[in-house]
Amino acid sequence: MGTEKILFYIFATVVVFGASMVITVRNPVRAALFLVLTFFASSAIWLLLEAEFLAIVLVLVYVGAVMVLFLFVVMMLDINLARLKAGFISYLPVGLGVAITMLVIMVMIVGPQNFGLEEYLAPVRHVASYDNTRELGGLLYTVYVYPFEIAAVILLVAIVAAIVLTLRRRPNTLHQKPEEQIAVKSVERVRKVKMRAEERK
Amino acid sequence: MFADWPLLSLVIWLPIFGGMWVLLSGSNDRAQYARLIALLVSVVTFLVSIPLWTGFERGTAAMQFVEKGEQAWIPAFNIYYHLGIDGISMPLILLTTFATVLVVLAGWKSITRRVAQYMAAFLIMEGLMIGVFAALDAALFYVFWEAMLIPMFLIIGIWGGERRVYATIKFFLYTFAGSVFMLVALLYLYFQTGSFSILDYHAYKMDLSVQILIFLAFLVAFAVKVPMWPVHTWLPDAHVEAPTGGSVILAAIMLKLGTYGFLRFSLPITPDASRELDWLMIALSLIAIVYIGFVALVQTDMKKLIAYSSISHMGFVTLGFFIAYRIYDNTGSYDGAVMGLEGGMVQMISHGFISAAMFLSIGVLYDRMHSRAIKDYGGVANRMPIFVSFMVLFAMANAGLPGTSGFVGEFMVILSAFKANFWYAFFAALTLILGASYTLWMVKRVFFGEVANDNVAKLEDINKREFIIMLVLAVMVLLIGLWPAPLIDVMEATTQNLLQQMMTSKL
Amino acid sequence: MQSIYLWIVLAPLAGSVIAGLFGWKIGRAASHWVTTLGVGIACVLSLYVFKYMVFDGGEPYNASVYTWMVSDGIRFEIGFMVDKLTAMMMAVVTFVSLMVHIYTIGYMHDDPGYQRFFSYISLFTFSMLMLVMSNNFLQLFFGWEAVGLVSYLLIGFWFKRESAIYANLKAFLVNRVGDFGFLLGIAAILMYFGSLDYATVFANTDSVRDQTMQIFNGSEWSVITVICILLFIGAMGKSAQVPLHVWLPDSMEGPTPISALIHAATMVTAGIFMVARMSPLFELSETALSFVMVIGAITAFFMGLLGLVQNDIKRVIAYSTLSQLGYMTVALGASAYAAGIFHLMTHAFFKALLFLGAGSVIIALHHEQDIRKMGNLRKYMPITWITFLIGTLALIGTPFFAGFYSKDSIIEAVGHSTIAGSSFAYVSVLLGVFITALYSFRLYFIVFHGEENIDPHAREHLHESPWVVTVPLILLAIPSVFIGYMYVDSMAFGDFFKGAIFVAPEHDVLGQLAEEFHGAFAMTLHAFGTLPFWFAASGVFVAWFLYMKRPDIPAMLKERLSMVYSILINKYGFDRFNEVFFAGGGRAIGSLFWKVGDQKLIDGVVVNGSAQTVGVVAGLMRHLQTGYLYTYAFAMILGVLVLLGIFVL
Amino acid sequence: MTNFQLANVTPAAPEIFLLGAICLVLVIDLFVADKNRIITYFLAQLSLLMTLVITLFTISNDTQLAFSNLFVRDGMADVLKIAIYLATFVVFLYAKDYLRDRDIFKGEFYTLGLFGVLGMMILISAHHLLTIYLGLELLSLSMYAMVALQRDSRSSSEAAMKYFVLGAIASGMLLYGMSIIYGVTGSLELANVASKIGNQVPGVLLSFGLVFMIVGIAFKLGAVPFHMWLPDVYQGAPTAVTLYISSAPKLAAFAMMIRLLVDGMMGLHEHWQGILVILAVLSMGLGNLLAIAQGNIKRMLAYSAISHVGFLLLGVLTGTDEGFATSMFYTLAYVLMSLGGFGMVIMLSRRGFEAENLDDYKGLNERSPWYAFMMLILMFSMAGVPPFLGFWAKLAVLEQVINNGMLWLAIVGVISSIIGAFYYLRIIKLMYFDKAEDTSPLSSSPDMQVMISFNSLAVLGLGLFPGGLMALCINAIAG
Amino acid sequence: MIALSDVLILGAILFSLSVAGIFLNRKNVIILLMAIELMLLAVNMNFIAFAYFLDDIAGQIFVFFILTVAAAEAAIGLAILVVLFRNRHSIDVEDLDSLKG
Repeated sequence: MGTEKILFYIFATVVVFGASMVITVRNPVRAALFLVLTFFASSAIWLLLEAEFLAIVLVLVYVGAVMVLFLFVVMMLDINLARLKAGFISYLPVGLGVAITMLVIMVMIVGPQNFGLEEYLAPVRHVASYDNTRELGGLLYTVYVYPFEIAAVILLVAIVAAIVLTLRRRPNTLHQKPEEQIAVKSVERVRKVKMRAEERK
Repeated sequence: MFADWPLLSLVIWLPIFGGMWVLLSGSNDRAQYARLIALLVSVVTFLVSIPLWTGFERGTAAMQFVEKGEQAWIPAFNIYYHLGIDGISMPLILLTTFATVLVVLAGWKSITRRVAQYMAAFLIMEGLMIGVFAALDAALFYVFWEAMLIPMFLIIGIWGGERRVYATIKFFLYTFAGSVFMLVALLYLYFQTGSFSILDYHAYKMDLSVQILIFLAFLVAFAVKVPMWPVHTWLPDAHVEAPTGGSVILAAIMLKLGTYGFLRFSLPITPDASRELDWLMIALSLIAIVYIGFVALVQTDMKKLIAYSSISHMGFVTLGFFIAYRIYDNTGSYDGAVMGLEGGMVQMISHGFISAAMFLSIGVLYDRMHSRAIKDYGGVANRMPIFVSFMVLFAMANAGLPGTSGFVGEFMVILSAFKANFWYAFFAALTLILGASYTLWMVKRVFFGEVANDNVAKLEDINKREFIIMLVLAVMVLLIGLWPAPLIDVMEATTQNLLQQMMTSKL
Repeated sequence: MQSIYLWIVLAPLAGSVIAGLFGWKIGRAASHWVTTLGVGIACVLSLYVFKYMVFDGGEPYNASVYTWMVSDGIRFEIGFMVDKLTAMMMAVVTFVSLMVHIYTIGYMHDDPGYQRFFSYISLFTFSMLMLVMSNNFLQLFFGWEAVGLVSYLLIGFWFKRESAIYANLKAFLVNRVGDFGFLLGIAAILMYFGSLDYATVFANTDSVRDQTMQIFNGSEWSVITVICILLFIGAMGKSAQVPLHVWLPDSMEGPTPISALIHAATMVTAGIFMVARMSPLFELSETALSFVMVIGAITAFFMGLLGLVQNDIKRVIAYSTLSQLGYMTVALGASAYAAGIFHLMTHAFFKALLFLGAGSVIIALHHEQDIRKMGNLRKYMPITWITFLIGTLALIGTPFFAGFYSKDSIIEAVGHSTIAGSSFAYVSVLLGVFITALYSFRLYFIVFHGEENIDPHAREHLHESPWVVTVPLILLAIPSVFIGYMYVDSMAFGDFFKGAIFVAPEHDVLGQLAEEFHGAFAMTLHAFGTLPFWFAASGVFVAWFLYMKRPDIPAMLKERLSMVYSILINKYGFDRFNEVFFAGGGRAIGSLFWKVGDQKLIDGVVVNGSAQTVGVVAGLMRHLQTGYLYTYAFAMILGVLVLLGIFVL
Repeated sequence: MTNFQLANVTPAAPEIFLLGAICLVLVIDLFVADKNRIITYFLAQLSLLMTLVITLFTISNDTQLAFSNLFVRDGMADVLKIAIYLATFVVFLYAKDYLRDRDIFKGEFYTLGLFGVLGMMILISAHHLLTIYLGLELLSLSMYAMVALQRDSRSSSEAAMKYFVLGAIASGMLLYGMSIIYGVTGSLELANVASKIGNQVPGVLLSFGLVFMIVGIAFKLGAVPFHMWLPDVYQGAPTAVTLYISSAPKLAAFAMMIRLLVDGMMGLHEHWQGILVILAVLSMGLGNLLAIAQGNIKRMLAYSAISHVGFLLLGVLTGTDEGFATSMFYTLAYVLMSLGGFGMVIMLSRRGFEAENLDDYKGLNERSPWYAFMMLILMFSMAGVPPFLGFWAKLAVLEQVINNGMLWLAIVGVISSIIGAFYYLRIIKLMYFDKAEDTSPLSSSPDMQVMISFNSLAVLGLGLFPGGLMALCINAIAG
Repeated sequence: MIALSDVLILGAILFSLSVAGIFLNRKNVIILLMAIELMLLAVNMNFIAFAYFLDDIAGQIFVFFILTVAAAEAAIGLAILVVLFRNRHSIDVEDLDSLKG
């Protein structure tokens, strides 16, 4: 058993542990943090699998952006945590049963008899000069330019959607309209009133 | 002179487009306008259909007035717009055009709500029904066959009686359920022959087991339509709730579609299965005649009674169609089989007139009394002598009195059935007693006796319009009864040919 | 000749159509004129035909008028076959019909349905002529049913009367039972002879006589026997033989003229005529003949008995008609077709006479039919009285009167017959003679003699009927007296019906009798020494004794023999049995089929049941869609698992 | 980095144009005041029409690949795309008044809708698992947002959430399946996948991946048991959005199925046929059954959609070109009918009143015979009664099923359609046989009236002359 | 050496855990969203493993796009969540039951 394998098992254990905690902890903030842990461990495994760029992206994008977003929303929404875990135990057997059945079936397929080392020899490691990021970048902007553009559109949609769903102007909130403030002219604001002087008594 | 005209298309599409015209042009405040257009359209259609009779070449079994598009209607399925008639379908087409005129007249006054829609529904249905009779392409046939349900569904549902919704949905689902199995059978045949041409199906050879499956699929569709016991229970409900015109069309034409289907599909396409399963058909026919006869006896609703009587009479039709093989088994020859077939066909036509007449008569009463219950009547003859004279004639025809059309078909079928088996004829002939019992018992309770109540006392005899309807029907009933030869002449060659097809094994 | 025949049938039809369709317009007088004229033409022409056939020795006529239809290679035609049998029937029918037309002018004078009535009886004449003149079974059946229809219409002529419309329905339905058999018989004929033409059928009897058919599994029946019995069932219905007789007494609900015309003289004899016409077939089956004879004998005797207890003047005569029809049937069974037909003819005249006489009494008493409210009418209505007496004498078989010759021939013939049941029949007809005399003279004495029990109100207006009524009575009385004497020679014992009626040599009882026959006069003289005469005489005497001399005895008998009386007054329970068993049973079966079969099983269980099942299942299934996300997710995962389980593992 | 050529982008011209147009609309919409939002509407419609025109120009007879084989343009793509433009055009038209009445007449509806169209186009033209995934996500994300568009509606946000979660699970499964297929075949390009399947052994691995991928397809189509989102979303979403969801995306889902199963995994036909049989039977049965129990017309139509999906699967599972063509025909027919059906719901609705309950259709014939008749056409067509288009669709797929020796499946189909007929009839019953409770006259803009009449009459007209459309589908699949 | 099956089994475990999470979690929609992220992670794990063992970078490209889309998806999911919360003041899964039947 080589180092790689040991490392893999360690990280895999962390991944599994983290994932289990994500779905079982009571507090969503903690769940998010465990998810971060899971991602970290996963990114380590990815490094083992020579996906350096993606491992970094995973940490950057997920941990850095998505999880923050999650946490932000969790914080923003005033959720009553007391109610959150009630009844969890009663569904556990069924849930576990389904999950384990699923797992058993999947392992029977993806297990060593189909994907073991006999079937799939571990590839030769790339030489040190191999640059995963360059490799990916080269493909992304040439062969995969079409999906790349689509991904851009998807992000655009996400922006539009997020805005249209969450942006709202409450009708009775007080907010400034700078453009109107700037654009005023004196004639619109100042009214000259001509008054007759009071007669002296 | 009409030989080159697309007469069949004309009689199909004239009423359909006429119906559209009525639908679009008549609103409720212009009811009279709608009626007039409808009458015009129906009369013109009838006139156009007459050359089909006069120009019909007797003595040949070939399809006539054939219209077939150069190009397929739906090339993907090899479906053609293919029309043609023979001695089986031609009289039925005339019956349809004829009955529609009567129906338009019959609804003249009694329909006051949504007149344009009512008339349009009937006209469109007329075209569709003729389409069924004229189609020589199975897919085209099926389209007409199913499309016809729509106007009927609406007619019963909109202008019907109290339980109209139950009745009309039952009607629709029953018939729809039946016909989808036919669709499966047709698709199977298409798969086998690569064509939807009915005539191709006639020539196509099949194994017995396949034939039996196809036969059963057809049977479900046609038996529901005829209707045969035990899939008949939609009919009494539909009839009772339908407006008069709806009942007339149902009884006079729609039921014939089922028996027509047997002639056009079941017998020639699956002759061996017909031979194999003729016991079933005969048993069901006899059950229809006897069982339903008894059921009709105890009805308290006039329309229901006539509806049941229709089922019973249609039993003769199916009996006549399916005894051929037994005749052969019994006597060793097919002599008499043609008479059975023709008897069934004459019964179809005759029942068209008689049931139309009966339902129209009951409609005349219903218009005045708004009741169909026998117990609400009594002594109508005191107030409506002319009407009752007609009614008694029609009742007698319904009871199969010689000299009326009702006799001819029954007579031929009984004569033919005797050749197959004494007991077939015995049970079939029971209708002489049963038919007279239920019909005349009703006549007695409704028309004779002292004036039963104040409502009856206020009745007025039929008006000119009703008189003309009755008179025309009476003439037809008597004409066929006294001289059926012309009618049978047109059928003879086709029937002989049909028998040939039935006799020829396809195994 | 064809045009003459056509005129004979079409003239009454035309009269009927005109009176029926346009009667409301042309008025009452025109209606009776046009119909009477039509029937008159038919009568005159019929008499001419009769003369042509009988005296001029004209050839029988057999030709078709038009082809009704051709199906399956078989021609069904409408045509005429006129021979002496037909000619005689035509003459009788048209003559009686004419009399009835004339009579009706008086009888129905005040009735609102005057035109309708004339239309009906003319239509009846037409139908009856079509029946007797037919040359094939189809047309025979046409006429058969057509006369049934007219009978239906006429019995229910007064459609307001509950009893009348009950009676006409009953009459039609009972007749339909007969027609049921008749139609099957026709079907059998077509099957075995391949034609419905009389001539063809009769010509081919040899090829069929030995054929058998199976009706029940395992038992072979002679085809001819089956055919004959089926046909005779038809005759039983029309000619009111037991047990299909029940309609005839009730049919007296109709106006009296039609009782005379239809239910006594003509229509009811159609069955007799038909069997005689079919003699070439019947002769081939002794079984059938025995059957015919026994049925006839039962009818002749037992129906006569019922006449004894009736108090309705028309019903007494109706039962007498039943009984006389039984005589005719017995004659047929004994192969004495000629005697049967002969009796048919004489009976037509005197029974029509009796009915019309009874009708005369009834209108005179303002539609009173109960004989207990009559009495001593001879004082008021001499012509009616005399003619009625003549009719009665003819009926009981008084020598020199018409009925004597025909009835005596029948009794003699039955006596000579050797087929099974003939001895029973002989006893029946002999006793029947006594019974006939008894009830006939009971009626006569009570109505025309005895003490007056007439409603005082009615008596004020009591007088002899007008001439339109009495003239037919007189005209009918004449043949009632003479016709038997005139024709016994040729009809009963001669070869009058040669060619029309076929008798197998071994059955030829009349032939044997003919050898002992030495003319009508000798026969008459001989009669005074025979049993029938003394039976009749004693019947008359008993009637006189019981109803003139000691009117208390019948009342006493009624009490002493209350059981017998109640059986008789209930007509042996036939009506009740039919009412309960057939009518009630039919309705019960109908209800069962309808309520249980159609509504409960088919509609309830199958149709609505499946619809409800679908509805219920749908209602249950929709709860699967809980609305909870995890259920949905669970369903998806489960779906994946199942698919994996099926398609991967 | 080899054989990369960007020059060949003409086949993708419609997509490119539409993207540009969307951006333009998006930007212009920013400067349009609420009361002038109609401008956005017109621009969106214009974009669609222009895209249509461009698509017509790009049509050619042969199959064209572009973008390094990630993109394919063929007959099916052309037909489906055009159908999608038209369907979306109609959706926008129907939706206009509805949105305005509910104060959600926003530019985003149109931009998101157009993004969805773009997603569908990508999906249809996908020739690579990646493009399939991206197209699907583009479409899905747009639709999630659209469902939630009516922000103050409890039910629409609930629907959006359910849709989102389940959709994400489904795409997760799809991805898992893709990953397995990728692992087994070593390629993501459909043509390569197909060729590998032909000569590679491990069938069980392939079908393992296949099952997961089919979940994705089935979810998108709404086939039982992956249909659970569908009734809730149809009901909860604003009707305008339901209209959108129920129409064009079905075409895209169909295309996705064809791309994946036929273009990519035809070699596994025997495997996926069995799966589709199960899905089809369950969908037809359960869809029709549950539709009966509904009182909300949108929900009823949702279940009806499920049953139609069952039917359209029948054609595909035969695995023949004719079968695919008939399924395509069925899908087109369904989209046309669905547009009409939900269009009628929109038409009967008005400010403050959603014509969602079946009872709202009572007596429509008295209120407006013409539109009652239009609805009648649609309902009978959905029930599969001739002479309407829906009948031919059913006939075609049944014929294919029988042709391939699966008679029993055809019988299951017809029996389920008998059950199905009942609830369509119930609508007609309400419209024609019952008295109106609400007698207010129908109010809708003329363009809507014309379009909905045209829509229904098209169902009738194509029912009378279905040959053209059928030939079109056959050519599209074959060519 | 790390075997392909090891990584795939890890993916399978992650996948199953996420499935269990979706099913078990009945109170908090956010956890559902996280479970979905886990599912995508499982898929990514698969792709990367295959990419590594097939020595084909296309798998990594795919993961790149999955990550991108997942981010967009998360944004929209959270946006919907916010809308939901505003409407209902709850993100309890069991409260999402007004549409059913």
